Amino acid sequence: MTETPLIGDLAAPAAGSALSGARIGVVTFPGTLDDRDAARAVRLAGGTAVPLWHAATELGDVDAVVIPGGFSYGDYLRAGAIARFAPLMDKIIDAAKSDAKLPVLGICNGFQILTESHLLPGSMIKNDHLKFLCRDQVLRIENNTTAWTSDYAAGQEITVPLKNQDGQFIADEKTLDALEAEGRVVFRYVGFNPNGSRRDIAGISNAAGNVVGLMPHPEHAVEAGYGPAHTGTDGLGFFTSVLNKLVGGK
Amino acid sequence: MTEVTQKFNIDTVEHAAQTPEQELPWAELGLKDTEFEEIVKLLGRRPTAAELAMYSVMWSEHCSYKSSKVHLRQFGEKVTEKMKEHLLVGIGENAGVVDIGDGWAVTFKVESHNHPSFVEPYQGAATGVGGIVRDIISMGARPVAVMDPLRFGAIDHPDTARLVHGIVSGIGGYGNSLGLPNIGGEVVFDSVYQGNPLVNALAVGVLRHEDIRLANASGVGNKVVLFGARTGGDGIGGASVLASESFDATKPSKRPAVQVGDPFAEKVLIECCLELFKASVVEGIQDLGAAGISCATSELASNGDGGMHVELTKVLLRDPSLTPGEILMSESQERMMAVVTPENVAAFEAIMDKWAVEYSWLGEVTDTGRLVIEWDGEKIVDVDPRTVAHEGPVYNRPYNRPEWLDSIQADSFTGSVQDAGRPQTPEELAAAVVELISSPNMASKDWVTNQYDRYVQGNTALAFPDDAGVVRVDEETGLGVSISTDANGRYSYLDPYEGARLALAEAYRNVATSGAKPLAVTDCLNFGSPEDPEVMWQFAESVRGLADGCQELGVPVTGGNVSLYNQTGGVAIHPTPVVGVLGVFDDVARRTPSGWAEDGQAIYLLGTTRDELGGSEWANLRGHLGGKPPVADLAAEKALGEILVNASRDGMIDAAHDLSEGGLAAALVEASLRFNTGARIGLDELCERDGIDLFTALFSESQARALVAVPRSEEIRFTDMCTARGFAHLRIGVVDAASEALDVQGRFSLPLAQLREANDAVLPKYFD
Amino acid sequence: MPRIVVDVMPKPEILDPQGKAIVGALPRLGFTSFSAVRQGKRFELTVDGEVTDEILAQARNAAETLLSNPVIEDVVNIEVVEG
Amino acid sequence: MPRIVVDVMPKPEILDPQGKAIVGALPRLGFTSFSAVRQGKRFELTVDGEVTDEILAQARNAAETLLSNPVIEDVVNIEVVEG
Ligand SMILES: Nc1ncnc2c1ncn2[C@@H]1O[C@H](COP(=O)(O)OP(=O)(O)O)[C@@H](O)[C@H]1O
Ligand SMILES: [Mg+2]
Repeated sequence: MTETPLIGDLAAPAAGSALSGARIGVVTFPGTLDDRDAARAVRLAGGTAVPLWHAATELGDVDAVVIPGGFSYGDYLRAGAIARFAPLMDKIIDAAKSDAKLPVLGICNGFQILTESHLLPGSMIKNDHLKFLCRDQVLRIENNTTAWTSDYAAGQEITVPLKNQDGQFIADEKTLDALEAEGRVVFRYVGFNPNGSRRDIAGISNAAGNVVGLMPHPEHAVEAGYGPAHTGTDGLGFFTSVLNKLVGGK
Repeated sequence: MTEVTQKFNIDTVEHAAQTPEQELPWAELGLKDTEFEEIVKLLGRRPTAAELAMYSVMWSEHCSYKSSKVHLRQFGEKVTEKMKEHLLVGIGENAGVVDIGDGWAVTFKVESHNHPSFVEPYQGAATGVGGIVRDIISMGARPVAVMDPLRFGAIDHPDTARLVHGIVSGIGGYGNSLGLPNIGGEVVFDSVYQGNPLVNALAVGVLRHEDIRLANASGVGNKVVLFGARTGGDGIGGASVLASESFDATKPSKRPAVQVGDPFAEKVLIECCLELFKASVVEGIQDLGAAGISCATSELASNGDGGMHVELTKVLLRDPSLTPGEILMSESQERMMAVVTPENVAAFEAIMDKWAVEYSWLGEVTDTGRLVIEWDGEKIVDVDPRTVAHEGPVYNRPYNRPEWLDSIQADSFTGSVQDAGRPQTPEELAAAVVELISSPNMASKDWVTNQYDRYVQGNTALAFPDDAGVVRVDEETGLGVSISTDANGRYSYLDPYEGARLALAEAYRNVATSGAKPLAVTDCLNFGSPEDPEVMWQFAESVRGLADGCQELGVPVTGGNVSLYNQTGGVAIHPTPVVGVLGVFDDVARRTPSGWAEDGQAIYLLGTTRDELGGSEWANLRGHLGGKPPVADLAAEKALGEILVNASRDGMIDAAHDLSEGGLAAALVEASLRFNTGARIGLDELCERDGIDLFTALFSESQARALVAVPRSEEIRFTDMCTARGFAHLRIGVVDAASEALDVQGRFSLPLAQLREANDAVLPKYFD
Repeated sequence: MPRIVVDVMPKPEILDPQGKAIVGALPRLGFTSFSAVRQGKRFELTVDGEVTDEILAQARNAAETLLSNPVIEDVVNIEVVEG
Repeated sequence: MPRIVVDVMPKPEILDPQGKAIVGALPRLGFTSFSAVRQGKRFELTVDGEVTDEILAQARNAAETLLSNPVIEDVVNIEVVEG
């Protein structure tokens, strides 16, 4: 007989102190909301979270970057549109495109900022039902070779929270075909398409696989009891993936 | 960065003294003749235009509590020393502060934004959230969650969809953008709220003891600063008579009819205030809400050393055509006022600049005992701030018990015309259960709550549809809090004294059901016009009931809000005292969800069931409102609460759900649907023990009851505890995962899929 | 096919957080010539066939009731665009 | 003071969820003459002083980079409005 899982009980943390040397930057813009949560996820995965301020002109000593969710600059114009022009974004864009291929993960608003920055193709528009929607969402990991998904099995289904108003992923047919052909559709919605996204796409990567963006929130499924009921920690793998890669590759 | 200084025909203090005969539009500003005379007496001359603006808005019902004050005193008078044990800040400040241990404290408060939400549902509801969150920040706390008790007219009324869409998306739009999880609330449909929906918003914040900030201006020479959004003409529509300081009404001004919120500005304000607190650069702080700068300056001054000197042309304006009086009254959102020592000015400015928040230094603290406001060096206000902020009029309004109440109370549901053909056969009872859970009030509220972010901040341990919202306060110790808000307007209509105690009982029970120990209370008292003696009686009775109830349960009221004049066309809403109870967990990991999930666990019903259908959901479905509401037995609530909290702490139960509206039938369905796990239930023993029929067992709304799921290994320990405490408990069934049904044995079996479909379909049917 | 364009703007006296966010961002991108920005909505209603007076009246009516919220917005322009 | 108006519309090939919702709502309100609706944005940029060619070029540039996202939107109109 299993008991109701205790919350905050991390009996089997996924990573040891071996990973704490890896430093993952977490960006804060005015209006960012999930920065503390992303930092907690990095910590729980065993890494060291480094706060990054949008106005900084240097990226500093980080091995990877998470652009968390929220409503940067209120998202009044278009989601992510203003944040994309922050000084720090120039540095992130350069580093992501450089030979070093800085791993970058954009979650929700972070994904929107990455498409506005043209690091990832396509764009997000209003959900087809026009409402903000918060739900526990099943995703399929379609590609487990990216910097952020290597700790999952290909085809694995995970449950993480989804919460947004502008989550409908769109791109023209040619781009969509190319994304599929190149294995760059990294996550797909399973069972229910929550926003009308083309081809059930929940997240994608760039060609090199170091830049990944998705609408759902893995950082909200890293602690039993504080994420989706009865699963809870399915999102931790994003963070252990990149940490293992960083430590392994160093 | 100073704005254009416009030259008006300024009504200075000097001018006022010289022109005692000047006609003033005090009646248009809502002042009674006696109130105006009082102002003249206080000042020893006629007020200036700016002073008139300040007094009129600060002495309004909304700001001065002039009709309710004499009753609200009971919350203070009925508090014992023991109840104050955990109170760090009590009634009177922006929000109360409660000690929850380990150096941590929480502050919470509920407020109304009813009328603005009727006029412009989205912005009205949004700015309601914004306002209550600023109250929490101004205590020095980080806001960590919001809740939204809502009431609408009939679900099928043509105007209801407009209000539901606007209000729900406004609350979500603002709260979600602030990064505050929404962890609970209420949605009630009743035609009494048709032209007068209730939009109450609750916020809770956490802080360390040493971080408590108060709204006072002390330290002569300290600087007064206004920061955040610019000041526009918001919320001064009715005061456009002040558009010309010489009071000629020939120049109508264009002032916004509604206020528009900017959640992004408020989110930045939150972070920037928290940085100010951390750096210890503010001495006192006050949010700007109703009455704007009038309220902030007079309250800060009167709570502090008593004097303040302000230059009003320094205020940054969005609309440069505003007059001094209008600037004082403006209710533009997302603004704060702080008191800063001269040494900290630079540090303060650095933090503002980091967050790109605009600010302007308005003046300084003095020891003159006067609030002096100048416009370009000319004195336009010179008042004793206490007379503005705290010593406004107090009314002892007449009240009397409505004559109609006796006949209403005599008309009990059992035996009424509407009770004819009471469901009895298994088929009828099964149909009745389905009818109940697909009624607007008992239907799933997912359509609403799915529009709210419940995950942000990563500390939400329970939220809808559980009995209470639970958030972790401290990651290291696992300290957490639990909150529920409740009210039942029908109960209060039948008996306002009992109704308030019942609202308290339910919120208390919900918090205990989640596993937390109840500690403190906030309330939002929504009523009709205080000028109607019958409404005033309902109000007086409700306050008396709530104050008595708090005393019986040993939980103090720490703050709240009164909303009067909720009526349309002379017809008042049901008295609706929304009560929020806050509880604490030593270890939030022990929180109890409201549904069972483990096959084979025993299901117990705690408490006694009586024939109590007055004001019930079932009677409501049959169009009956009469009789007496259920009895509020607060001693039993307390005993039940202790059992639930102990059982949770010691791991004796894995699920608990309280019984409230809809009785046992609703609770069984909800506990089964929570994790899609069925149960086998037998009710014959219960009917026999309590001397009731099966219908009453299912639909009565007797209080102090809960369902719990007990692991087999814990049954003896659990029942021993109930026995030792002399609390009625009965094993009524077992969790049966394989059945995928709610099976009331020997009577009926309802597949969970059917129940889910019936429960889920209602709101989408009306609102999608 | 002809379209009727309806332009809706926030009332001048009402706070426009969107315009405010944009006016804050423009100088950071080197666009320094704009002292204020307001953001409104533009609707294009397609008409099958000719735009009669009656249809234009419908558009006007729709603009005032559905497309704008008269409490906070003004319909600033309605015009017919061919093609 | 003169303003520069910038109109941005969703690209024709992109399904516009807001336009779709409006086109669904119109007939329910008795407006039956419109076969399609698209919702875009209208920006009004205030210029202190005269609108020079240079300022107009700035506005064009801002419209293409910040005010619209070329993946999903087109700038359909830029014009100067006096007063
Ligand atoms: N407007 C709302 N906002 C957030 N949560 C809500 C709202 N309305 C209802 N809920 C949630 O739905 C659940 C069921 O509500 P209700 O039946 O009123 O609970 P209870 O009877 O336990 O007080 C609770 O978790 C409550 O917090
Ligand atoms: Mg409950």
